Amino acid sequence: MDLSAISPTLLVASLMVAATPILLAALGELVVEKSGVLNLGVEGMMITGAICGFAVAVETGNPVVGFFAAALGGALLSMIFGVLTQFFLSNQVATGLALTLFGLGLSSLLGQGYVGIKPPSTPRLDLGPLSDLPFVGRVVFGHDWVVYLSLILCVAIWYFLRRTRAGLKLRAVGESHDAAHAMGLKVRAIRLAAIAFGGAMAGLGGAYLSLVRVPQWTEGMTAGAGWIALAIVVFASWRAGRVLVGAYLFGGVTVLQLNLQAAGVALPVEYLSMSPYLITIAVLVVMSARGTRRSLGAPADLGKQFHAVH
Amino acid sequence: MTAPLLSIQGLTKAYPGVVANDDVSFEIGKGQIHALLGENGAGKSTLVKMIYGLVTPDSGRMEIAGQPHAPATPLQARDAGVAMVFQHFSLFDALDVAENIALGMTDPPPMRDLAARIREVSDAYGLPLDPDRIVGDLSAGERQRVEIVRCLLQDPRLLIMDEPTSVLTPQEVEILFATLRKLAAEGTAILYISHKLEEIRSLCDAATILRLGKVVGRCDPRETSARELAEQMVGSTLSSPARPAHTPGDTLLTVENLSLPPAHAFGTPLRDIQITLARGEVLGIGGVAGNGQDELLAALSGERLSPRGTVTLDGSDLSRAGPEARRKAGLLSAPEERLGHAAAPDMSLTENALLTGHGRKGLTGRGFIDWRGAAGFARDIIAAFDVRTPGEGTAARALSGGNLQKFVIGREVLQGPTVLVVNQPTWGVDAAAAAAIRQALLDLAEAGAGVIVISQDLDELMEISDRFAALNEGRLSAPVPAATLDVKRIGLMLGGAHDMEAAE
Amino acid sequence: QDDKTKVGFVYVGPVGDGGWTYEHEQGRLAVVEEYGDQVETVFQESVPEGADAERVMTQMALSGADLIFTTSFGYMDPTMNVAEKFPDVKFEHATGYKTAENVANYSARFYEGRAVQGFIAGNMTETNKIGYIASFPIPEVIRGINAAYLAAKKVNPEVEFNIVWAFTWFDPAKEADAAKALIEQGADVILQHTDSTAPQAAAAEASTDGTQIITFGQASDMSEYAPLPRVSSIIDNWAPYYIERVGAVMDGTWESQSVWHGIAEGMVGIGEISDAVPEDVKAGALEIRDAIAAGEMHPFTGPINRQDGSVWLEEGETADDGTLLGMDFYVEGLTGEIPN
Amino acid sequence: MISLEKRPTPSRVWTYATPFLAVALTVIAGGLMFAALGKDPVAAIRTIFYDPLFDPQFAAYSRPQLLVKAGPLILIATGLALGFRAGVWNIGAEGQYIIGALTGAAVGLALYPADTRMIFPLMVIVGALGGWAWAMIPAILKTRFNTNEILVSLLLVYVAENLLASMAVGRLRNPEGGGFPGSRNLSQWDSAANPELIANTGMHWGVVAAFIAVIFAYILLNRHLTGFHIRLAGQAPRAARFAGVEPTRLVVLCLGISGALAGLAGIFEVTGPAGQISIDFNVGYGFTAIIVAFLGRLHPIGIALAGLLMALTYIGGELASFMLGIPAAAIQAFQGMLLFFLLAVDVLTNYRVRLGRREASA
Ligand SMILES: Nc1ncnc2c1ncn2[C@@H]1O[C@H](COP(=O)(O)OP(=O)(O)OP(=O)(O)O)[C@@H](O)[C@H]1O
Ligand SMILES: Nc1ncnc2c1ncn2[C@@H]1O[C@H](COP(=O)(O)OP(=O)(O)OP(=O)(O)O)[C@@H](O)[C@H]1O
Ligand SMILES: [Mg+2]
Ligand SMILES: [Mg+2]
Repeated sequence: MDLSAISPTLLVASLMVAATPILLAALGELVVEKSGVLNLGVEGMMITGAICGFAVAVETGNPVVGFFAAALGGALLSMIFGVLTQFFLSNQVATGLALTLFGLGLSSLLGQGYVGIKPPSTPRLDLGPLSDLPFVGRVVFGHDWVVYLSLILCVAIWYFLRRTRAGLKLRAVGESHDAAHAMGLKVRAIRLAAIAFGGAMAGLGGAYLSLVRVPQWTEGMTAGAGWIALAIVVFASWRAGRVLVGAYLFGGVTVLQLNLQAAGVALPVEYLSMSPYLITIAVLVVMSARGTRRSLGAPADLGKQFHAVH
Repeated sequence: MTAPLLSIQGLTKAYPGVVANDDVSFEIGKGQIHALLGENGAGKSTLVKMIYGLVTPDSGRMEIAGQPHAPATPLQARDAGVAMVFQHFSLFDALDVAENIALGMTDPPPMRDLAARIREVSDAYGLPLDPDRIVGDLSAGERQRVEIVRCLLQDPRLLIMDEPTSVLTPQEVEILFATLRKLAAEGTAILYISHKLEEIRSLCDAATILRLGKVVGRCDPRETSARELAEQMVGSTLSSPARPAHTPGDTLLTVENLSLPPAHAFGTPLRDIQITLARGEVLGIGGVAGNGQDELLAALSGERLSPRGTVTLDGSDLSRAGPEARRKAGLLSAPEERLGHAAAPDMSLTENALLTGHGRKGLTGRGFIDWRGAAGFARDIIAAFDVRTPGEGTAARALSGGNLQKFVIGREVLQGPTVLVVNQPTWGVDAAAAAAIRQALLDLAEAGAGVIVISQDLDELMEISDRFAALNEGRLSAPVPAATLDVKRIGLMLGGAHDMEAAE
Repeated sequence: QDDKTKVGFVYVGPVGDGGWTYEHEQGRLAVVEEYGDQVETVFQESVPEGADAERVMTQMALSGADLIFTTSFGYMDPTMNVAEKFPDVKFEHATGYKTAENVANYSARFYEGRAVQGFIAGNMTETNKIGYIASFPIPEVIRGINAAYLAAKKVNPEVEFNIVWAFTWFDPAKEADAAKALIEQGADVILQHTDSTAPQAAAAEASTDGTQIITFGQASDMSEYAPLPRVSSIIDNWAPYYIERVGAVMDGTWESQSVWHGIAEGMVGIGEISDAVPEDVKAGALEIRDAIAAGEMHPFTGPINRQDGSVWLEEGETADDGTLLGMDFYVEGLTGEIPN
Repeated sequence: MISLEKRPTPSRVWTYATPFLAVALTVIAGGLMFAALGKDPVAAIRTIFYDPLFDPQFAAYSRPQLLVKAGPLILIATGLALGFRAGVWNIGAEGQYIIGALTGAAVGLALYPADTRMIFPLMVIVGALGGWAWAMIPAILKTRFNTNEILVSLLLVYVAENLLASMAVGRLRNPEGGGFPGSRNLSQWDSAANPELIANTGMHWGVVAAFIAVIFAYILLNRHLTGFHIRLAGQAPRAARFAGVEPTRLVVLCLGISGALAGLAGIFEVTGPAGQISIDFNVGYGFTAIIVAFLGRLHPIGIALAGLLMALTYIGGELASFMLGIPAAAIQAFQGMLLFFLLAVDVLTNYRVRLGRREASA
């Protein structure tokens, strides 16, 4: 066992990378849920984003275009969910699950020509001397642009929800769609927009997996990341800042357990691999034990169907 | 009357099975306070929703100050100078006052300016509000203020109020009326909907009466008696409930030192409640919404348990017994919220009859349900309480509010309770149905049961109670004989001055 | 129906997994190529082990298959069950140990390739730390670790293995994380016994001018990462075997057997050793490969002790297949414990 | 402009007609997809929906297999539906299924090679208890700490999968299996086997249990006060509390029943069709069952039919896959479409579609 072999700098740097896909997807889902919609199809949208981003990046040779396509792909897929739940008033839980099933199938169909290909690389941003600073250099200035984008989006979403009128409308719709409707807000349009945004973010998260974190395309490569993103939204009590904490915590535990193994720490491996889930449950319990619904922040109309009765 | 501000001609709106508004025409002048009257389902809300752009008329036309008015959305209506305080759903509990107000404005100023404006306008009209408070934490009166201030901030030409006073104390009503009169004096037209006819008589300059979607009369409410108004609404003559004199019997229910913490973040605690209820007695409990009515009902119905020895029926301690056990013992109740609390909206009347009736009516054997028996019980209720519905298989949500309320009260009354506790038995119910419900409660007391009526309708309480007590912030005043009360005194009691009064 | 020979393949993963199933699919394509119109092949991908596998095999047999390859260890009992019901259909089960009149089994001696990898790894590591991403603690994987370690240790006594058990065959993100964790802790060679190319990519990413990380392809060649970080690979090459066995069915000479083929028979291929490997090391590696192929060398030749220091193989003794097949211990020098 | 209008009561006709409409729509959309992939759409649809049932070559075998495949789906979905009706969201049935199989198998294997009739029933009981206990974790966390049961039950699936992997290569590994992962084959050990009860029918104890569960759930929901309370709690939670239903008891009851049924499905599967504990012996029944529950509209009879339909698409999909060379992914997407259409057309049951006059607020 050699714990000194674990470098905190590198650990933090790699947990940021490990957490970015779930951070992106969870931020998207946060916005969706804030609008009162529960979309359990994150996994399906992520994997669709993963293949769309991958394929387009390979075809164009440009990862930026790839990320764009991933967002578009995720958003388009999410519109199936949007139309079904908002216009056909289908059950959100079931529709979300079906979306995951469909997304997994669709992505492997789309991805048939892309197995074993190396995507164009998404380099770390070269921030000159800043990147050479000890610790901060690697942790703060040593990443690719998507990591920064995810952090900027986190702040932007916080700002949007808390400080802008559009964000206020979105929260209002999630809080009480009947009241929002009576105020003249377009409940469906707002929810559809939120769902599309959530799809785009999940798509970005998926593309980060296939273009940066792994990077390659393989069927089923999201391997449950979408579900973790969902858990993190609750974990975060529907707050953007805490989504960041949750995603980094989960990424951290995942990376740490592998580092502990690599360092030869004599802990039973199978229990180590359960640890991210067990720790997430433990934190969920602590958070919910403390709060009433209100301090938990769950939107009051989360998952409810809206049908204007006027 | 000056030139009409709003004029409506031949407005018609049909829903499947009902014509909610049938060729409705009337006018409101600048600065006029105009009442819209009608029994439940007469089409009042539908009419004002059309003015506010929430519902599009099938035919007919509207004009505001001579300009055609055909709003497709509330936004357009607001731009035309229309503001509205809703009967239901229009506040967001988890948002703060300023956010709630901003949501109802077309083009709100930045939040900081808005907060200042809220303070300014609310103080100017004597309706002080703190813009930073979370709406869910406000009392009913304060919530009402939020809605009104939201309208006032837009300098409306026409202000619509759909049943605004049901949740206010008489003093708060006075303040509201003063505000409305001031607005009217400044030239704002006000369209006012209420079932409280005395209020309308003291406030409004003109009234339009709807029945089954049609205009059936116009009058000056200041010159028409409440009884005449009601009879125009219903289309027949009304009889007041009979209340024969009686002497109270032995004590049935005692509540001693009942204190409970609030059940949820927006709840009210109960503080040291004392009640004794005698056989044959109707105890009226008044109070403004949000002062512990729901909590008191929950503590009596068994939805919330209380410390041992606090709730006793006929000598047996029920404090730790759940709703079913209390029913078995004879303590029955009917909560305020009809849909979703007293009844399950998507279930049939048969199922809703079973909901509370299965024990006392013997509708189950070893847990297995006797559906035939349940349907029979439902039919009995429908017949005895004149519930208008196609049959016992109809879903509860398909019933109109008044009919469902009759069903809910009937369901409890027909189980022959020892003590019945009802909350807001006639809330939002039209005059005829309300009279029937009150009569049923009086008959029950006459037959020897004890009845507790929790209500915000003081006229109702004065009419049917033997003794009256007031709830304020979870405290219950000592009961006083109803006969000795007048509105001023009740107002003071509701405002929390009952301690002072006791000293008087 | 017609007189075409119908051959079925049951795959555990999608043909697009780029690893295990992908290589079996290449074997099937080779059969088609070889026999053209004389054969008809069918396959079913992503078949879970257990009841679903049994049903897929049965349906294939019902559809008239003459020979069915079942390409995952977990198909063993289902294969035996179905074979019993269809005595006229031949079955070939990969990596198992049961046989019957109409069931053969076949497996590859990947550990031979591991020895070649170990040799290159031991020579090339500068930090003397070699990272190993293992999937599940089963004999196949443990054997590979031991073979690679012994070969590396022989040429570099200082060498140390850091093993991470991923508890998955296939989770690219996790494999990438494992590779990164190992590299961050100083490993400059990554060996993997999981199927995705994620570790290759992670290694490419982590390599800088100062430190070059090297890796080896697993299951398939992964040549898209050559010449660096991938310097060589172990390739599962099922084509020769599949062609041979289909031929045997066609000419009626098929018999049940149990084979464990290695480099010699071509079932285990050593992917091109890239120019990033110094000439002498490359030559040495090829020498080992050829010696193993010729039967002159066995990767497990004594003296070898078990991890606890007890003697496993005496000087000059080579391991018997029985022990190798059930290997559940580390050899001396490896640190850490095998889970369970 | 199209608008929807809530029906006073759900339409009887549409309740029965919508599944057919959905299948018809799926056939069209799926056919287009298959055609786009260059496959014969008619043959593909025929192979998926018709061949497993009526093709002379396959039907005799495939038809009983429908029961084998549908059995665990129906068993789990029936339990889940009770919870969903009550508003208790157990989406971790997959974990309870795994734990049921693990605990049941562990008890059996501990007694190996004893030869007594009692072993199988004992394993079944312990399997049900195992699933129940695993479901009690979210139940207790929910009732004690108000922790969201959706997430806890879901996260526990991953924990269960890790446990399964470690058991399959560790404690439960077959000592005579040459070190290979996986337990002894339980279906080949008479005392523990869950055999086909009537030859060539696919009927095994798990299928029997599924049908008993369906009948039990039907009676519970339609005839028993507890079932009434379950429905009540889901539709109107406050009314349920007013009626005297204890939410805590209901959460424990519903999670318990669904966990126990999932555990049962697990132990029946591992002693029968699957035969042994292996690293990933679970094939997602727990998740698919959620969809089955909704497709069956949370009604026991509906669930039985939905389970069979789902099984048909699996079995027919396999046939289509290897007979026609359609990628497994296309079959998965096809199933997804079927679900979407089934969910979408359900709106006709509860709403009337009105064409024409525009309403301000659609
Ligand atoms: N969205 C709708 N769909 C169908 N029918 C409706 C709808 N809205 C209202 N109605 C019907 O139209 C009629 C008028 O309803 P409205 O709400 O206008 O009555 P109201 O006069 O406001 O009654 P209340 O005094 O109870 O508030 C009623 O019969 C009601 O059932
Ligand atoms: N909600 C109910 N109200 C009245 N009777 C009922 C109810 N539910 C069931 N019953 C009675 O129980 C018997 C069996 O019910 P039924 O078979 O109609 O239920 P179901 O099959 O669940 O209905 P559905 O097919 O609509 O879901 C019927 O004779 C009916 O009278
Ligand atoms: Mg109304
Ligand atoms: Mg109204």
